[in-house]
Amino acid sequence: MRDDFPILQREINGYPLVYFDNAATTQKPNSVIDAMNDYYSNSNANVHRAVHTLAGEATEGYESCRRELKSRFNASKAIITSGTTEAINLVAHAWGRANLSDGDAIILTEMEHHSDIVPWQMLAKEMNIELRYVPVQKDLTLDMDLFEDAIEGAKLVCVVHISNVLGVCNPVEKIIEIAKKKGARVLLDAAQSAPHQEIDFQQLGADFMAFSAHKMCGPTGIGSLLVSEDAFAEMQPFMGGGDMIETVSIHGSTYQKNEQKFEAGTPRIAEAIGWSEAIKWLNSIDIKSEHKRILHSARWLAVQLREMGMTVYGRHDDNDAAVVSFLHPTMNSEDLAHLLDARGFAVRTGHHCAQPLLDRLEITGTVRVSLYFYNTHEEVVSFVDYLKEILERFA
Amino acid sequence: MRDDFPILQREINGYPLVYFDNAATTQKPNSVIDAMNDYYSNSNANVHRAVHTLAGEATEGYESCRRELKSRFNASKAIITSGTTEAINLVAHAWGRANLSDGDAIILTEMEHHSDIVPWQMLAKEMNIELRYVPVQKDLTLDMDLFEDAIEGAKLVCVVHISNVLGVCNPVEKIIEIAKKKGARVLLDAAQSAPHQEIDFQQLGADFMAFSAHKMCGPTGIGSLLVSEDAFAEMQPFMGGGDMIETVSIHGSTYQKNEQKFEAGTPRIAEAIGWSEAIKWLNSIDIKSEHKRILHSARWLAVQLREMGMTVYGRHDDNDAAVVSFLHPTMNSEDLAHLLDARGFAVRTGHHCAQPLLDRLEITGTVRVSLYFYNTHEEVVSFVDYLKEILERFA
Amino acid sequence: MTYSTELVELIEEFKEIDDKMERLEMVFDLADEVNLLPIEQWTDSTRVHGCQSEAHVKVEIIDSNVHFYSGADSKLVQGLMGILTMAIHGIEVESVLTLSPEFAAEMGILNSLSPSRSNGFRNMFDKVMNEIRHHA
Amino acid sequence: MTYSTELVELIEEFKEIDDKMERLEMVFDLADEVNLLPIEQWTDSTRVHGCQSEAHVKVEIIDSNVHFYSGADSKLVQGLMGILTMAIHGIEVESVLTLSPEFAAEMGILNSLSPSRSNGFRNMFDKVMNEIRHHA
Ligand SMILES: Cc1ncc(COP(=O)(O)O)c(C=O)c1O
Ligand SMILES: Cc1ncc(COP(=O)(O)O)c(C=O)c1O
Repeated sequence: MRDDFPILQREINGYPLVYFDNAATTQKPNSVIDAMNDYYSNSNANVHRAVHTLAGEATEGYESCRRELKSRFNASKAIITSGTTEAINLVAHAWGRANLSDGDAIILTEMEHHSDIVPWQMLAKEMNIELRYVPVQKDLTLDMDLFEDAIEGAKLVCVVHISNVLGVCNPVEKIIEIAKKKGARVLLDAAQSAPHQEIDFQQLGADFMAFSAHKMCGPTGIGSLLVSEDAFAEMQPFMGGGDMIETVSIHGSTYQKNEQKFEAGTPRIAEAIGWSEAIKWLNSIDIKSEHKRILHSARWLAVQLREMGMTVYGRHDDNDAAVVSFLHPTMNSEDLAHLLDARGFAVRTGHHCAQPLLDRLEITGTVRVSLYFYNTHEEVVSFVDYLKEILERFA
Repeated sequence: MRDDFPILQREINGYPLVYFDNAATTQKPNSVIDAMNDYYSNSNANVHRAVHTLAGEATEGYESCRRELKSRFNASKAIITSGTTEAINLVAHAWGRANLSDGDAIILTEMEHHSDIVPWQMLAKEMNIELRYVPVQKDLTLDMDLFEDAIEGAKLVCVVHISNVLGVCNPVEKIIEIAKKKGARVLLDAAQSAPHQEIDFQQLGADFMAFSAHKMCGPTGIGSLLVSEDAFAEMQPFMGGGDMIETVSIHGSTYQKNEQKFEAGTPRIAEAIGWSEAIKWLNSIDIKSEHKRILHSARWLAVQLREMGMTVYGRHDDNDAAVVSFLHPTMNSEDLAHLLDARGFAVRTGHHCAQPLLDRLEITGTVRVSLYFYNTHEEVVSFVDYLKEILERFA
Repeated sequence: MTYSTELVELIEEFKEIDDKMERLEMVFDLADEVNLLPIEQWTDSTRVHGCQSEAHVKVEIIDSNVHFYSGADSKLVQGLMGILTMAIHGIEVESVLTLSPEFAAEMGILNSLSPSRSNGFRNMFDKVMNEIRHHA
Repeated sequence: MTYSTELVELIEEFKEIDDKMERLEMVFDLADEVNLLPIEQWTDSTRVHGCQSEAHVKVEIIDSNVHFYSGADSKLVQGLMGILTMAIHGIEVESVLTLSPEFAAEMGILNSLSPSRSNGFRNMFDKVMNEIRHHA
C-alpha cells in the first residue's frame, strides 16, 4: 500500500519521512494525483451546458464524484463544497437562516472543532439563538445526561462524530435517536470519521454530514455536505451565481432543483475528479482491518508515552480513531515537534482548532500523533525510540 | 508557447483539438500542472500553525500565491476564495450586510454575469435594497448617462470589467471616478479582464476586484478578491471556522486581522501553488502584444462571419477581449456546435450565464468563440473554412 | 425486445460509420422522419424538460398502436425524434413498452452527443414511455 | 554592519553543522545566554506577538548601550533570544541599529525553524529594534 503514495519516499533532513499528521490532512495515492494530471493534460474544460467533447468529459468527471460519494455513504443528496468548513457554513446559511428564529436553541458540544462552533456563534448573534454546549467529562466522553436535558426545545444538534484531538468516537446513533424523537435536525461533523469508518448516512438517520476530501486521500479545496431529503427540502439557496440558477432576469431568478442549487460558480472540477479516485482507493482497501491495525499501534503508543511520563489524552475504544494526543510535563510541545522534525517525524502541536475542548481539559495544546492506513507499526516504534533519545538529551 | 500546454496535443474525433472556449476556462501550462503534482508528491501537508517541514513548505507555497497576486495586480489585500462567484458572494455577505441598510441602492449593469447579479438579488430581497440596472445600448456599450443618473444615492456599483459574451471592455476608470465622487464603493467583476490585461488595482481605485484562477491558466477551485484598505476595514467575517479565528471560547471568538479572517477552513493549498505558477507564466509573456495578435484574429473572424450571413455581437475595440459571439440566421446554435466538435473545434453555446444581456439583445443564446494567447490565426482560418463546409452541407 | 426491420437496418448503418460528422449528418437527415408536431401545438405539457432546445412530443394510441408526433428547434434533436419515430410509430403498445433507451446507445448515437443532449434523449424517451403507459 | 567577535564565531560554528538536530541542540544551549526576564515581569507590553509560545522581551538603554532581557516558555525561542542577546546586549545603540534580521538567516537558523517560528524571530527582532529606537 505504501507504494501507492509517492510522498512516502520523501526524505526530511536526510531521514525518511514519517508522516503522523493525518488528522490535519492525509497523503494522496498515485491514482488521485494521476487523475488530476490527466484531467489538466487531456480533458480540462468547464462543465455543464456545453456541447464539445472536453466539456462532456469534464462534466462526466465532475458528476462521477457525486456518484461515488452517494454510493460510498449511501446518501441521496451530496452537495459538493470546498470542505467541511464551507459545508457547515452552508447549513448555517441555507438551512439555519430559513428554519431558525429568535429564541431557538442549537446544541453543540465542547468537543467541536472551531469550524463547527464559529458559524453557529455568528448565526446565534445575528438571529438571537441560544447555543447549548454539551460538556465533556473527565473520561473524555460527552455528558449524555446533560445532552438529554439540553435537547428540550432545541431545533438542531451539531456534533463531531470523531474528535480530532482525542480520537474519541461519539455515540452518534444514540444522539440521533434522541434528537429525532424531539424533532431536532442533526448535523454530523464527519471530518475525522469519513476517512476512518464505513458510514451509511441514510441508515444512521442524520440530516447533514460534512467532511473534507483532503482528510481522506483526496485533493485540497473540496468537500461535501450530505443531506437527507427532508432537510434538503427545507434549504434555501446560499451563494448565488452561475450554475445554481435555472433562469435569471433583472426582475428575479429561479433556481435549480438538485444539488447544483448550492454549487454556485464554476465548480471544483479537477478536485472532484481527484476525489472520485480517492474514494475508489478507499473502496479498494479493507478499512475495518486496517483500522484495527493502526488503532492497535495507537494503543501501544499511548502505553509507551505514559510510561515515559507523558500525559495522554485519549481512551482508544474500538471505534475511536488512531489519534494520540499527549503532553510532556515540562518540555514545550513545539520544541519537541521541532526536534521530531529534525529526524523526519511530522506531528502537529497547538490547539488543533478545538480551544473549548482544551479549556475544559485545562491545557492550551497537545502534541498530536494521528495515524492513517499507510502508517506502519515500525514507524511508531521508531518514533518511541527517538522520543526517548530526545528526552534523554533535552528534557 | 503552445508546447507549454500539453492538452493542445489532444485529438478530438481524430482531429487536432482547436480550443476556442477560453472565456469559460483556459488551459494549463506544464509548469502549473507540474507544481501541483510536485506538491502532492513531495510536500503535501496542512498549512499554518505547524512545525514540521512539509507544513512549512505547504504554508510557503500557499502564501506565495498571495504574494504573486499582490505583486501582479498591485494590491495590498488579496483574499483567496474558491473563484469569482465566491468572491462576489463574499462582498455581499462580508461588506454588504454590514454596510447596507433598508432602502439603500446598488447599481448593476445589464451586462453582468449571473454571478454578479444573483448574490445582489438575494441580498436585495433580504435587506430591502434597490437594484438599479444600467442598460446596454444598441452599440453594446453601457448607457453612461443613465449610470450618472443612477449613481445618486447608490452605495455600491457592481460592474463587469469585460463582458464574457461580447468581449466589450467597460469604461471602468470613468465609472470608478464618478462612483468615488459620490462616495459609492465599486466592485469589479474581473473574471474576463484579469486573464487579458495588466491591471493596477490600486491605481484603478476600485474597492473590490473578483476573478478566478481557472480563467487565467490556473487550476479550478480557486480565485481571489482584491480589496482596498478602506473597504477591508469595513468588512465583517463571512464564513466561520478554523484558520480565520484568533481565539475561540464557548462565550465567543476573536478573528484574525488580515486576509485569513475571510479564509475559513483548510485553504486551497495545491490550487494556490498551481495558481502561483500560472501568474508567473503570465508574467513571462508579453501580454500586450499577444492581446493585439488574438484581437486581430477575432476582428478578422468577425468580418468573415458577417460575410457568411451571421449576426455578430461585439465591436472589438482595442481593449475588448478576443471574443466573438454570433448567430446563424436559421441554424440552431447547438447543432452547429455539435458539428464543430466533430472536427475538434470547441466553442460554447447558450446564454453564457448572462440572460439579462441576452434579453436586452432579444436573443436566447449565441455561439461564442473566445481566443487565448495559445490560439493561432491558422486555427481561426481553419475554423472559418470548416464553418463554410458545414453551412454548405447543412444550412 | 425486438426491433422493427427498419430500426435494425438503421442500427447497422450507424455502426458502420466511424466519422462523427457523418453520423451527425445521418441524424440530421432523420429529422424528416418525424410526424411533425406543428409549433402551434407546442405547449408546456408537450415540452421535454431538461433539453436545452425546445423539444415537444405528443403520443396517441389508435387501435393499440402508438402514434408519435414531435418537433424541435434543433435539427439534431429532431433527428433523434426521427429515430424514435422509426422505433415506435405505428407499433403495438405492448411491444413498444418493452423498449429501453439502450437501443440508442447501441447505435452509438448517444456517445456522439454531449451529455446534456443524451440526457435530453433519455428525458424524451421517458416522457414518451410514461405517456404511452398512461394512455394504455 | 559589523558583528561582535562572539557573534562571528557563533555564525561560523552554526555554518559548520549539517545535522538539523545538532543545530537545534546548539540553539537550545544558547537559551542560557539570556538575561532572564522573570515570569513575574511578563506583561502585555513585553509580549512578542505572532509567536505561538509565550515570548517576552525588555530593553533598557544605559550609557548608550543596549541592555536586553528576555524569556520564553519554549527553550528554542529562548535560544533565539540568547543569540539576539549575544548580538545586541552591551553593544552601542548606534551599532545595534544597523543590524538586520539577516544575520540569523545567514546562520542558517531561520531555515531550520518552521515559518511560524522564523516569523516569530522577525517579530521579536522588530519589536526590540523599535523599542531601542523609541528609547534612544
Ligand atoms: C464575467 C464573469 N463573471 C463571473 C464569472 C464566474 O466565474 P466562476 O464561475 O469562476 O466563479 C465568469 C465566468 O464564468 C465570468 O465570465
Ligand atoms: C473534526 C473536524 N471538523 C472540521 C474540520 C475542518 O475541516 P476543513 O479545514 O477541511 O474545512 C476538521 C479539520 O481540520 C476537523 O478535524
